[in-house]
Amino acid sequence: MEHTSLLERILRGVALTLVVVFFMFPIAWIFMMSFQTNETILRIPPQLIFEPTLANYTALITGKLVTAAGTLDIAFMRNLWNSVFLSVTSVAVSLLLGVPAAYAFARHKFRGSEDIAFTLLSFKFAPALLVLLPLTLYFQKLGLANTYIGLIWVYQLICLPLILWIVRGYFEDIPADIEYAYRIGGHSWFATFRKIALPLAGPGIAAAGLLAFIFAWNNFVFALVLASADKQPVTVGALAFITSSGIQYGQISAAIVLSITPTLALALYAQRYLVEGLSLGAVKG
Amino acid sequence: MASLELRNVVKRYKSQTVLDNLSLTVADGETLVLFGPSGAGKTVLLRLVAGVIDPDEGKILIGGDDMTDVDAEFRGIGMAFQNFALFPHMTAFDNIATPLEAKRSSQSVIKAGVESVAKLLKIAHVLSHKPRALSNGQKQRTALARALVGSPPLLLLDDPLRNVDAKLRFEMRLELPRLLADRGATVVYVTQDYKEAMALGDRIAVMSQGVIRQLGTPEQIYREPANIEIARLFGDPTINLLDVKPARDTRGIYVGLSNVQVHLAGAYETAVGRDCVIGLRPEALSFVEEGAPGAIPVTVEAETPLNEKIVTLVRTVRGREVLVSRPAGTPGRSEGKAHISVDGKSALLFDHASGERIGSKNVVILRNGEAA
Amino acid sequence: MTAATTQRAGPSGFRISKRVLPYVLSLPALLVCIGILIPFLTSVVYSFQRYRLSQPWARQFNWGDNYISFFTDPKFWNTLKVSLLYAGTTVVLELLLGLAIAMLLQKRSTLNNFISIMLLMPLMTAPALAALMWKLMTNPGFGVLSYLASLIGLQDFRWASSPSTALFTVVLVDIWVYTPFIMILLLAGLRSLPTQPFEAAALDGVPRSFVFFRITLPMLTPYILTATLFRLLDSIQQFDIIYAMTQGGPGDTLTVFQVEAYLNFFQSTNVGRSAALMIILWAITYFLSNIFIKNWLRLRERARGQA
Amino acid sequence: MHEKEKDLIDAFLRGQVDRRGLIKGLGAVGLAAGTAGTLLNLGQTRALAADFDWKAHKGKTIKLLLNKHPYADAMIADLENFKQLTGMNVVYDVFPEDVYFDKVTAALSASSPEYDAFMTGAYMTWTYGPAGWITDLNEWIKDPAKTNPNYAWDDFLPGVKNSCAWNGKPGGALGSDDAKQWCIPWGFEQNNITYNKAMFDKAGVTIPGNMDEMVAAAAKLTKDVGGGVYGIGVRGSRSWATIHPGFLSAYANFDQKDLNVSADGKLSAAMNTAQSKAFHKQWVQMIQESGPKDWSTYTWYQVGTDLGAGASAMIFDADILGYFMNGGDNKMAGKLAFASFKANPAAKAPTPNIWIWSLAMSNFSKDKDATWYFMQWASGPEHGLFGATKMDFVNPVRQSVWKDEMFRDKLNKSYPGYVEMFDASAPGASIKFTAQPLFFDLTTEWAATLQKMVAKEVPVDEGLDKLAESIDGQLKEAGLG
Repeated sequence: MEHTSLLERILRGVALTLVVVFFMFPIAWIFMMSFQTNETILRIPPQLIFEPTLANYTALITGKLVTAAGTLDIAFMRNLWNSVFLSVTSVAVSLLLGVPAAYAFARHKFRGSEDIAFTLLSFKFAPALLVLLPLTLYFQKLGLANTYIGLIWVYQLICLPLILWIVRGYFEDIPADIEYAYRIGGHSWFATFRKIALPLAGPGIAAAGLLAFIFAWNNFVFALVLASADKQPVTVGALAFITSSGIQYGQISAAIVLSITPTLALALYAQRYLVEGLSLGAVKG
Repeated sequence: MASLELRNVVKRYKSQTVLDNLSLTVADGETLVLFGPSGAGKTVLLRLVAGVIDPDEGKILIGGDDMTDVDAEFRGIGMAFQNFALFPHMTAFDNIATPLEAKRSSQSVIKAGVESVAKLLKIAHVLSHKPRALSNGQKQRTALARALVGSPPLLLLDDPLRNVDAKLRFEMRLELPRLLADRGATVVYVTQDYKEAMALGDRIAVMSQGVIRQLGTPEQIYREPANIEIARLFGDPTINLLDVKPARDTRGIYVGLSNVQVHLAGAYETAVGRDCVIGLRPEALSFVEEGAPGAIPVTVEAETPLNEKIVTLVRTVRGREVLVSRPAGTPGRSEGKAHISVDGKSALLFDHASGERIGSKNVVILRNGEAA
Repeated sequence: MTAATTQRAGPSGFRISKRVLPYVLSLPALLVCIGILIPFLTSVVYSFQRYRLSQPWARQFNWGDNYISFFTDPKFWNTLKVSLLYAGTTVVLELLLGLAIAMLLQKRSTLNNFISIMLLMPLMTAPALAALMWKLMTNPGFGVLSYLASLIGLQDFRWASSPSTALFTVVLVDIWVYTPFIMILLLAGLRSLPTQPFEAAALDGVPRSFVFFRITLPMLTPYILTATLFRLLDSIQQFDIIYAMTQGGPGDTLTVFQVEAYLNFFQSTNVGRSAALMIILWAITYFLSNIFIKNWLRLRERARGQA
Repeated sequence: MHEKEKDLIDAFLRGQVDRRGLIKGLGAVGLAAGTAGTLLNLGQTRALAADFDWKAHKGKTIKLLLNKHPYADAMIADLENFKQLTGMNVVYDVFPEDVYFDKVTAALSASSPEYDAFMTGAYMTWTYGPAGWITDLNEWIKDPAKTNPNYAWDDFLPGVKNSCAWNGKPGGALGSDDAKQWCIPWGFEQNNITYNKAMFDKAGVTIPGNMDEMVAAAAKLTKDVGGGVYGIGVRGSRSWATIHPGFLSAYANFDQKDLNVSADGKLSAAMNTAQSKAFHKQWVQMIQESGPKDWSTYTWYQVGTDLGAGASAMIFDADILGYFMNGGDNKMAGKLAFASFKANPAAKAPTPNIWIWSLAMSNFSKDKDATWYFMQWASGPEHGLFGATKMDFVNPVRQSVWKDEMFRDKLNKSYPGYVEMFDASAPGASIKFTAQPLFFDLTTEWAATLQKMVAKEVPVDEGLDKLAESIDGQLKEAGLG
């Protein structure tokens, strides 16, 4: 694989540059808009030169937004906190429930295992709208309406199937012999799961966890329908800048930047897991 | 005590029967080699014994105790895998230490145990490496060390030399018997290499298609293979197999080979007049001068040295190809016309239709799980 | 004391039977999801009712009427067509693009790792907000993309507002948001492939295209299937991007299932019809994922057979 | 109170600082806008307390569901006064406009008792009322024991008030004698012209007086202003919101209707008349020639943004949209002007269709009497005046507020033509739709048809015939036709 010609390397470089430009240009543009007000954002034709302002970030962080129709109170930081809390706990619960289940499906071909696995996946088919209305009714009866617990439960619809099926694939890719070797060495199934299966599938779990986190983070319809304003995530919060007196593009951009930041930090922190694949180099040759 | 006994074990995968009503006993301290082609069920058998898969029927006893429903970790077994199955996220030291950790040994005991077995296997200098930094030979020794370190009374070795290079395999083949004997453990050793089987086994069980075809000492398997298949698997170069129809004359039972009557020593009465296959080990054939008794005229086609032997491919007048082997340095012919003679006493006779050897004596044939 | 006797003392301690263990492991997850199944069944009941929130007195079972009416409704067939077209186009393009990017980034290096994380940023942008930004960027006056398009001669490119380019535009946004999802899964897959076959092929001088089609692709297929399956499930249920960009227009160009179901539910409050639409969508996804899972399992089985 | 704050408020009262400056200043010293408003309104509250037991529900808490809107902001700014007046507590959830009605539908369809009152549009009550989610407010309005004597129900603009009353029968006239008052109007929008005066001058265009002139003016503006500026901004997204502003206002001016109501109460489509077709042709032509290029994605926000940023020369949309664009950090702030619009040369006066932000009471409220206390205060004359003069509570629904000189002065000062526009069109302002439960189905389809016409996918005549046919089918299917 090392015998790449110069031409090929150039072509690869060009292709990668195009990819980066396509995916990063809008992000860069949003980033620049986050330092502008509508006055400079809405110019014809659009221009690169502007006088940067921190007003958008100030407004978001202090919770005061000055618009054409006066100063508005905004709860953006509260929304951001809700997003962090909901996503983190939902993914944590999903991992807690989904990883053992994924392990069971990968390692133990038991009666009905495929059916159960498919059923768990099929929750992903249900359009959120389909379950939401009846769910609101049931949640009210159960006292789960407008509670974080209820929301975290519903968020399992997003996180659990994803974690279950991706992690399952990783577990299946670990040669069974490695686990057998550990058990024969005198360790219980749980020790084997903890000391062998979990570390080896670690990158897969991290990747699935991050993806689940992103999807949980981006969701807004669940919280919107099931909870009151103080529990809304950042996705709903950012919509507050679409006001009747105009769309505050600068603030939305800043909101996007702020809302990407925690996820991005998480991804950068976990990057070596995310892009590593299984850490099985030695085993699989 | 760690004898091993399998009683009428059946294992199926979907509709396929992988082990068919198999019974087997391995005595305490004995090394049993499971030999057979891939897909014979050797590895499955090993895993059943180890307890990582469960039999559909039958019982597994270790040291006389029924272990059929006992989890792997309680069976007191050491196992080395063909693909080594090292834990890629642990150093060689930690890999080897895992069975000791399971016993909750103290750190000093673990350290001493690992280092002593590592020294024995000559991997003490790579203990701090992770598997990906080890050579194949070192991986193999690490895997072996891990199986040995806890001094398990029962050792299962699943073709541990398969994935290492020829030189190492040769070395290990010399080292292993001593190593295993020193441990005093009961060993079940799986291999596809007949030389390994011959070198290591107190007894060899030849398996194919989920059944033990023959169980015996290496000598027995070689001299008195139960069928054509086994005869062909043991021996290098492979045995010559020629279609014959034995007949009787005053001197006894003979077969005709290129118009030469070769008389056989053995109880082959039942074979007379039947379609048979004669098995002639290449070393049972030798070059003779023209006119010697029983000399068969042949044409030499090719000659190759093989280890300390020289193997000659010759063609009989009927056009059948035969391999002749002689120790290196002994006289022979490398081209042109020649004559060979057959040692009738060491010839093997098989039924053409069934492939079974005819006139078995001293041979233990196992079929359908019944020990003879 | 021999090792065997020490360890045999073990079974008396905490142990779960081998047969029960997998159920114990998978049941909590199942139970949590089953809770969601009840509202799902309620919705199935709704779909067999004439049920408009604004006409509560007319609520009654009409059995299959909601479904039957779809067959004669050209709008429904348009919805079906557009949904499948949208899902098919996005998934195929994202798969090809995601695979290509993953292969460009396959070699482990700090730069490649960094780029791959950066490329995840579109995925981290909530689709509804991403669509809003794209709407601004494609605005004929203020939009930077419209401006750039005009520089290369596309003076009058109408993006999401013209029936002929609306699908292209929303697909473009979908690709922008979701290709990183496929890319990251395939990158992880590519990097966990064993290296031996590739080294062997390189030594033997096997042509690269052969290596790609005969070694890389087959080995990567389980990952491709997982990624495709999840993308397909999301894509056929796409709402945020389409609704935020075009609300299903212009005309009926982009009235995919979720947009129709949303409008039927939240605006028309025609719960029966909305539920029936979504049940059909559910059935389609069920059918499609069944095919995927079957293939996935088969490939897994085969892969294990080889090992 | 700190000295700085006192000084600021005093300066405001002396007229040295305008309201926005005051609020900015107070914000700078750490005081919320709401608090500032409260301080100003304290005097008024004391006056309110006469002759009515405002403390009857002391200690109770009610919860509101609010849209993120200047009206809600004005109310929140004044809320402390209500709390003091009644001893009640009010909590509220504010949701972004983009998702607000989804939240309302979700909460009400689940019969959630969480919210006692909420903001709504009058159109929505055509669903909420028959669904049994909201309460007929006549019971409270007409009960002197429950409504304070200063409430002055007659003070509401009649067209607006009646537009919020419907007898629940499909096709039933709004404001009929048997009508139920589903909601109380709070603030409303008329659809008229807001234009960029400099651009009009540059292109030499005068304010259009009818549809023909508007088409011509828009075309001339597109051609002559330059810089990519287009002539007229109207909404075009695939939504009911495209139909109800300028489009329906002009349409109604030609005496055209959405639906016919037969003597026996059956509904049928009415938009395929010759006159309607002619109007549609003109409208479509206007968009094709002089509308925004990506018209079919245009909602309230795009129409407003373009006007505020100077991308469009005029809009035919809500007057308060123009009002907002004339302020804030908009490029065109202070450069916009307002005019009423009469599409039909033969018509006597403008007939704008209106959007009414209203307050409705949830049927699931656990204490409706207490909720009504809040509602009558929030829609009362004092708060109306406070909102209109101190906050951006335009357009107020009370005639008394419109007569307030301070309010008129404020408008005249910064919003040229606004008061005249209002005075000219308010008498004819009302909801021009036929009240019926399929409102959203039919208007969405209407908008989709318009999009097809503008994209030239279907000729106007044929499109309208198809639309009428489809609507008749749906009406029949729903048991209305």
